[in-house]
Amino acid sequence: MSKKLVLVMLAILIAATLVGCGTAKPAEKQTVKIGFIGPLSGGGAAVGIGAKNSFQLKVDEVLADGTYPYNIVVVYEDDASDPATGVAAATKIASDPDVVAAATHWNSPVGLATVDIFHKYGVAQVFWGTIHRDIIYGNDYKEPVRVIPTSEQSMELAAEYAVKFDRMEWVIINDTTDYGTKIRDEFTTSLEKRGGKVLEAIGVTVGQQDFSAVITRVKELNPEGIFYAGVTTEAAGVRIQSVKMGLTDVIFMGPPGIQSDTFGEITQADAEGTFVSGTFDVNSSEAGKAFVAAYNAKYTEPFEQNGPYAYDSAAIILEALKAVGPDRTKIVDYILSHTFKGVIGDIQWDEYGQNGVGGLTMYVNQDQKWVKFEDSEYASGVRTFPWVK
Amino acid sequence: MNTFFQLLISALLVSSLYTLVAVGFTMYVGVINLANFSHGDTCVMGTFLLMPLFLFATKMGWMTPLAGLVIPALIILVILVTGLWGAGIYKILVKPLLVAPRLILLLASVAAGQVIREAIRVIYPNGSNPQVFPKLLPSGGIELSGLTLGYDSLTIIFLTIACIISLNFIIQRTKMGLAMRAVSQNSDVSQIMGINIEKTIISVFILGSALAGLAGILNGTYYGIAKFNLGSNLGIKGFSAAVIGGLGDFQGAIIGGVLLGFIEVFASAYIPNGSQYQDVFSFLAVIAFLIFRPSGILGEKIFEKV
Amino acid sequence: MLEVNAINVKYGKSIVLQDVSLSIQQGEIVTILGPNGSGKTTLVRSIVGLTPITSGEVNFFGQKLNHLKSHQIVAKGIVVVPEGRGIFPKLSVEDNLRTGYIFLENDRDVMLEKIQDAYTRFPILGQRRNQLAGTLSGGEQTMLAVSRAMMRKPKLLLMDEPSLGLSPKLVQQTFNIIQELHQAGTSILLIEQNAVKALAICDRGYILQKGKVVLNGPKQLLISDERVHKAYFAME
Amino acid sequence: MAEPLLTVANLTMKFGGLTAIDNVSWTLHEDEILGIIGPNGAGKTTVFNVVSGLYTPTGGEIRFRETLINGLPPHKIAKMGIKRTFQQSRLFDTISVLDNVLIGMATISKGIFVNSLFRRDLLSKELALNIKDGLELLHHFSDYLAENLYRRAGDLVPGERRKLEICRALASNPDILLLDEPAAGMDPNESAELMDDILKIRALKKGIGIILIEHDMAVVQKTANFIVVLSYGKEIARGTFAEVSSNPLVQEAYLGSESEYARS
Amino acid sequence: MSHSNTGIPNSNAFINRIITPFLLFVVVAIVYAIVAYESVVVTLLSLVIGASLFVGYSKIPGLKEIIKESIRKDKIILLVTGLVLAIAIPLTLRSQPYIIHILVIAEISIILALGLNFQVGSTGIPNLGYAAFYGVGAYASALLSTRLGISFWISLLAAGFIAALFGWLVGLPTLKTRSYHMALVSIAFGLVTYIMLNNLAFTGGPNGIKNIPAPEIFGWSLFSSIKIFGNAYPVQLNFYYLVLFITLLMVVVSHFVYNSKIGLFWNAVREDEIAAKCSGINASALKLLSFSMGAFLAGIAGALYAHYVGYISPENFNMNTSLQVLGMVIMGGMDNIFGVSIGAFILSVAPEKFRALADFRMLATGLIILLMLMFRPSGIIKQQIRIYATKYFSSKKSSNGDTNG
Repeated sequence: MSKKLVLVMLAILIAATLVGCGTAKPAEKQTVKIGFIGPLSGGGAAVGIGAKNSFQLKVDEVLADGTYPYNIVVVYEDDASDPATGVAAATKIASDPDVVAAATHWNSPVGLATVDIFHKYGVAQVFWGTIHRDIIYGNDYKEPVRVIPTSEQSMELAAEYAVKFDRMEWVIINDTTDYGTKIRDEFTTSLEKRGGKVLEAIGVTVGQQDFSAVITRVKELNPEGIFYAGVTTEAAGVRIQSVKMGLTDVIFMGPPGIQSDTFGEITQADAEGTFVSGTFDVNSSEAGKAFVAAYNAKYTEPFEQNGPYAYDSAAIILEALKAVGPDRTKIVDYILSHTFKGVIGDIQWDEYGQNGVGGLTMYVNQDQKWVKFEDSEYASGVRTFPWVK
Repeated sequence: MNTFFQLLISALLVSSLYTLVAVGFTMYVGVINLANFSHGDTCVMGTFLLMPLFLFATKMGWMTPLAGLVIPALIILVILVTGLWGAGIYKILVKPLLVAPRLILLLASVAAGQVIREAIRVIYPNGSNPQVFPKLLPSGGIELSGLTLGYDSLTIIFLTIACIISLNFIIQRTKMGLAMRAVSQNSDVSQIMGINIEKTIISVFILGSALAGLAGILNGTYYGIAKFNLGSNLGIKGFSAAVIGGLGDFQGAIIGGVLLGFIEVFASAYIPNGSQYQDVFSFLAVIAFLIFRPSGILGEKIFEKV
Repeated sequence: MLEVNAINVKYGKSIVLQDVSLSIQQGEIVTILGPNGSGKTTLVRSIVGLTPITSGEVNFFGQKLNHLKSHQIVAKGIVVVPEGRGIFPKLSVEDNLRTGYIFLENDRDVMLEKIQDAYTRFPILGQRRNQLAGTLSGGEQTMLAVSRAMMRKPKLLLMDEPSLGLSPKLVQQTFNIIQELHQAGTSILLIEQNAVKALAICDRGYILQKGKVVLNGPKQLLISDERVHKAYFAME
Repeated sequence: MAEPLLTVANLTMKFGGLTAIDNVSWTLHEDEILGIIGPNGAGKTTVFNVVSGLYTPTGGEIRFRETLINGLPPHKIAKMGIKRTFQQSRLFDTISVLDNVLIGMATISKGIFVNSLFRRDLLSKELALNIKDGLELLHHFSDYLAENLYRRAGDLVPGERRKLEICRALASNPDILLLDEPAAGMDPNESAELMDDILKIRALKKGIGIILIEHDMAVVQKTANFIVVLSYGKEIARGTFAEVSSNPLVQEAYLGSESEYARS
Repeated sequence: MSHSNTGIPNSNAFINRIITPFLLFVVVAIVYAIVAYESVVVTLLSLVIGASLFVGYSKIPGLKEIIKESIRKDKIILLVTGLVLAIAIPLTLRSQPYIIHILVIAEISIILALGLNFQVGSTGIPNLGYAAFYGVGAYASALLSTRLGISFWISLLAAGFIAALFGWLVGLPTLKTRSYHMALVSIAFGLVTYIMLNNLAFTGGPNGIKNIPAPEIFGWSLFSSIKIFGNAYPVQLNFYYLVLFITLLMVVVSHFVYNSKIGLFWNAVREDEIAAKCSGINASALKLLSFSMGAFLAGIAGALYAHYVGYISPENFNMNTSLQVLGMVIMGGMDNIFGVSIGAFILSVAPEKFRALADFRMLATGLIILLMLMFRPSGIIKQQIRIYATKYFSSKKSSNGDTNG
């Protein structure tokens, strides 16, 4: 019997050595890895793929002339908008000693779950897509910074416009996701700060199709404005059904989550004159226009709202790497202590690592397209809002 | 009063869609005692089949002169395809597993649903995003003392009622319907009476899936939006409706669908903060039914056979 | 007309029928007697293809039935009154009668005529034509089952324990019907537990025990056989 | 005479409009075998279902010794010592012969859960005892079963299935055994063996009362001390086999009219 | 023990001697290659080799018996080496915390799957909302430790018991229902729980709960890494060993329960509830026990997950999770503890290995489950007949000489 035990152990040893031989990887000095995580599958894949392409675009541009001192390999991982998958992806990237920094996530729950992991490994984590406040402000980590503006900033703008149009009584319809509830709370705060009033906030679920009960309630409340806190699919449903049920004389506004051309395509004529307090308008700068041109020349998928932020995230990481070399700690410090020039403007961090500028823009829907309000025919007086009686 | 009628119409619309799904569910349970959890995804398949066909027809320029002809033709085509899909599901998946324990078949249908759902997402361009469903029906509507009755809503309700009536006709009056009813009660005796049981089961699958396809199209038409993952919810709701009505009972499924639609719409309208708990209400209703009247509204109390 | 040649039937690992052979000539009433669980019902099921046969052959007018589906077999003119009457409880009486005809032939006038015949024969069925069959009494259900079987002129009628669970009066009635059918020229294979009744009207009989034919012959032979007597008339 | 084991008084069971058992009364004493006969559909199995607690009777009472057991859940009735077999044998098909018998001994002692984790020695002692008893029981009825302990019950032939079912019911040493048509599907040899088995049960388990539903008159004749004849849920006769079989009502109900056979 | 080899015939002696080491070698090599190598080619190749070996195992006549026999003989050696490997191998993966992370998740999945196996496999209750129990456990533990500052060890147990209580409550209404109805009730409960987790304020709503503290052992947090011989080992390794310990404990508990009368009676209820009742089994109580036991394991798994990752949100416990765990149970083989563990391992490693498939991942998982159901519905390892040790028969058979009990 002891003989058998020896045999077994021997077998394992052979197995382990055979397999173990391959694990040693010769490290190549010139090559440095950077990471990208986003929803490449599942419901959020379109945004994730747009961001991924934008990220790759910047990397390619930087490497194009061959003067960049390092060979760059981008490791793309999928979080599938799912925290558990995201944690695995983050562990994979952050624990890889060759990875020096990463650009991450669209969904806040995923971001909340991974921020600790990147901190544990001291890897710089540049957020191109999550809006939850706590990701940046809920900890004292140096690693995470965020390029995309917070929802607070965005809702301040929305509230400003509400006052501007003299619409003070609002109803919020929010979806019950982290995004919807966050936007709901922040719009409420911003509006009330300016003397406005939220009559009621009504929750709906993602995937819900019939909103007649909600709209009936809204009609009873008789508000001056409806703010939809959520994303495109349900927002479009709410808009279509509220018009159908005769709710035409109120202003309709939403957060960046509905700033997709799909909104106009789905709601068609009903979209006219609705507002979105949206993200950066890429076409407002030369750099932005160049980005759009370069992107469209290379990819067919749209870059969605988050493309420019992912593009700038790549710029930040590559600049830091070039400046201080492949050292995680130095990169973290460098990123946090510098200002970067991106397509969205000059990126400056506050003390927590939140970008202060982000090119927040108010858009109005004109002929099923989101048009910067200042440039629209509504602002110039050519058209009048359909909700003005 | 006005809002009440508005809600009533919404409830009828939601009920229509649930009923169409529930009828298929209940028919499967009736003939081969299978709860087909991929049924909801078959609906979405209908939705996603119509969209490219519509685009194609528009591109070919058939729409402008002949919209009134082309659209019904497309709908019928889609319904046929989903119907055939149903037959395929039976042949490939269900039939080989009929000998296995029912749990296995149930799980297989769940897995099949996932495969359909994911396949739609992956194959359809930009499939993860919400898709614009083409306007098949004229917009506008009838104004009745401040109450708007959209043409599309009316058409959907009308179509559903028409479907239910014709299905009822098929089941109650035709030879095939007689065969279906007979098979659902006693498949052995049915065979002895000369019924081709295989053919009957396949026609049930074709009918059920065709209705699901129609439900998918109507769903898209009414809401104007299509998303790949709507099926799981539709399927569960359809199944719930079928259970409330009494599984295996055709008329029960109609009552169940209507009841579930009304519960959803009215509970979320009249219970404060109800909208975000909409699904909770319907599921609690289902659980209550299962506990207090497990055989459904129309099902009879069955003494356990020993 | 019907010939069953040495068929074997297995359920899983257990043998239900073993080398069973029997035959029926035109115009005969043949009975198969056997206790509960002796394989009688399985025999009926294998003849009409509901239970697959492991080996052996079933021929009907010289045609092999083995690999045909049930509905194809019955289309050849075998009509079955299944065990427990096998009516469809949630179909109306009239729909039940329809099922007897409509899947084999498609002549509306003939069907209506046949339904009318059934109502003439059993007026009670006519009165209850729109009632669900499940609400009928046991005797009425038997009437319905027999009428349904007669919806199409059967070449061979297989009756699986038609007297099961009926009151003596109804049993008598049922056997009268069987005799009537026989006199009208129908060949009948009668499977029964009620040996007295069955032997009274049959021409020949088979005794089935534990899946095997242990005895067969004309009725007098069976009646006088000691074993039959012991098994079925032990009460005396 | 000793107190009765089981007393059924004015038992009635209605399903909706249908009366399956109509005001039936009888008693069962120790060491007695009671036969219940009657044509199919007479309500015999329903009697078992009511006695074993699967149905709650709609009228009358059932007493086990002194205790009223109407409407008690089946597992409680089984635990009190009333075990049954089924007309269509209901074994636990995917588990082994031995396990079927062990389940028949169904006793969950208090604290089994804790014991199964921490006092496994206690359980293994109990198991050893159970297996020993089970084996003995199987050997009494069928050497085949005793030698194929690990065969799936679903793979057994019908005769062995029935024996296993009897063993399962007997495993817990019940006071009353309800046998539902044990001879169904048996040839005369097997029925003869069964009769021996039934008599063996009586010899083996002192004081056990057996109720037997049976179609095979030979079995009834040989084993039952007392017979109750049911027809349409009503009792139409009772007495010894000789008494019952000469009763014209019974012959009418059971065999059809005798005169006819004579006539042909 | 020393003369246990005496009975083996000479001709088979050699094969018998090498078969266990050989098997172990193959299995370890394949598993190691699949888990530790980040290459689709290696993964697929190993899978193909593994699958063909498996087919060979079930198709080649006689082989099955030989292998089964030798596994049975060398059970203790296999267990010991298995344990040694489970402890030793992660040490070689020092530089790949990601793989250790996958292994931790795999361990948690094993606990989860074992719990569901009690319900679906042993008792035959179709539960399609199992993630609810997992979620309740995770939230219970997370809330207890973040809001009340209760230590991990207590909250871990509390999570198990709270989930068990929840399972018992869910079990009550399902007692009266059967098959499809039961499936629907479980779906409904799963979804209602998910919605409630999402909408209630005290669970943190859709944002979930963050900063869940790591377990501490004598004041030492598992979030700090160990240094051995100057080499820092990743923190995942701490969890690996903690979860390994608890998983093994749960496997042993499951094994004991399965092999006690409880397991046997569960089977009886699954096979034929009425016959079980008439045998004196309180079917309702046993079903409730099955619900609670299953939920208990789910609760433990949930607590482990919460404290390992440090953050939970309702998304972790949706319908998809339920289906995934169900897939593990089916794939492994219902009512077979070893099989279910294998199933859990495979289905928690596979999605990570299929990362390369990106968008097709969910499709692939669905297809795998579907194909598995169609071609091998009994799972990788079939439900086994309970074999009792010979010592229980000692009083009966003494002629064969196996009196070593």
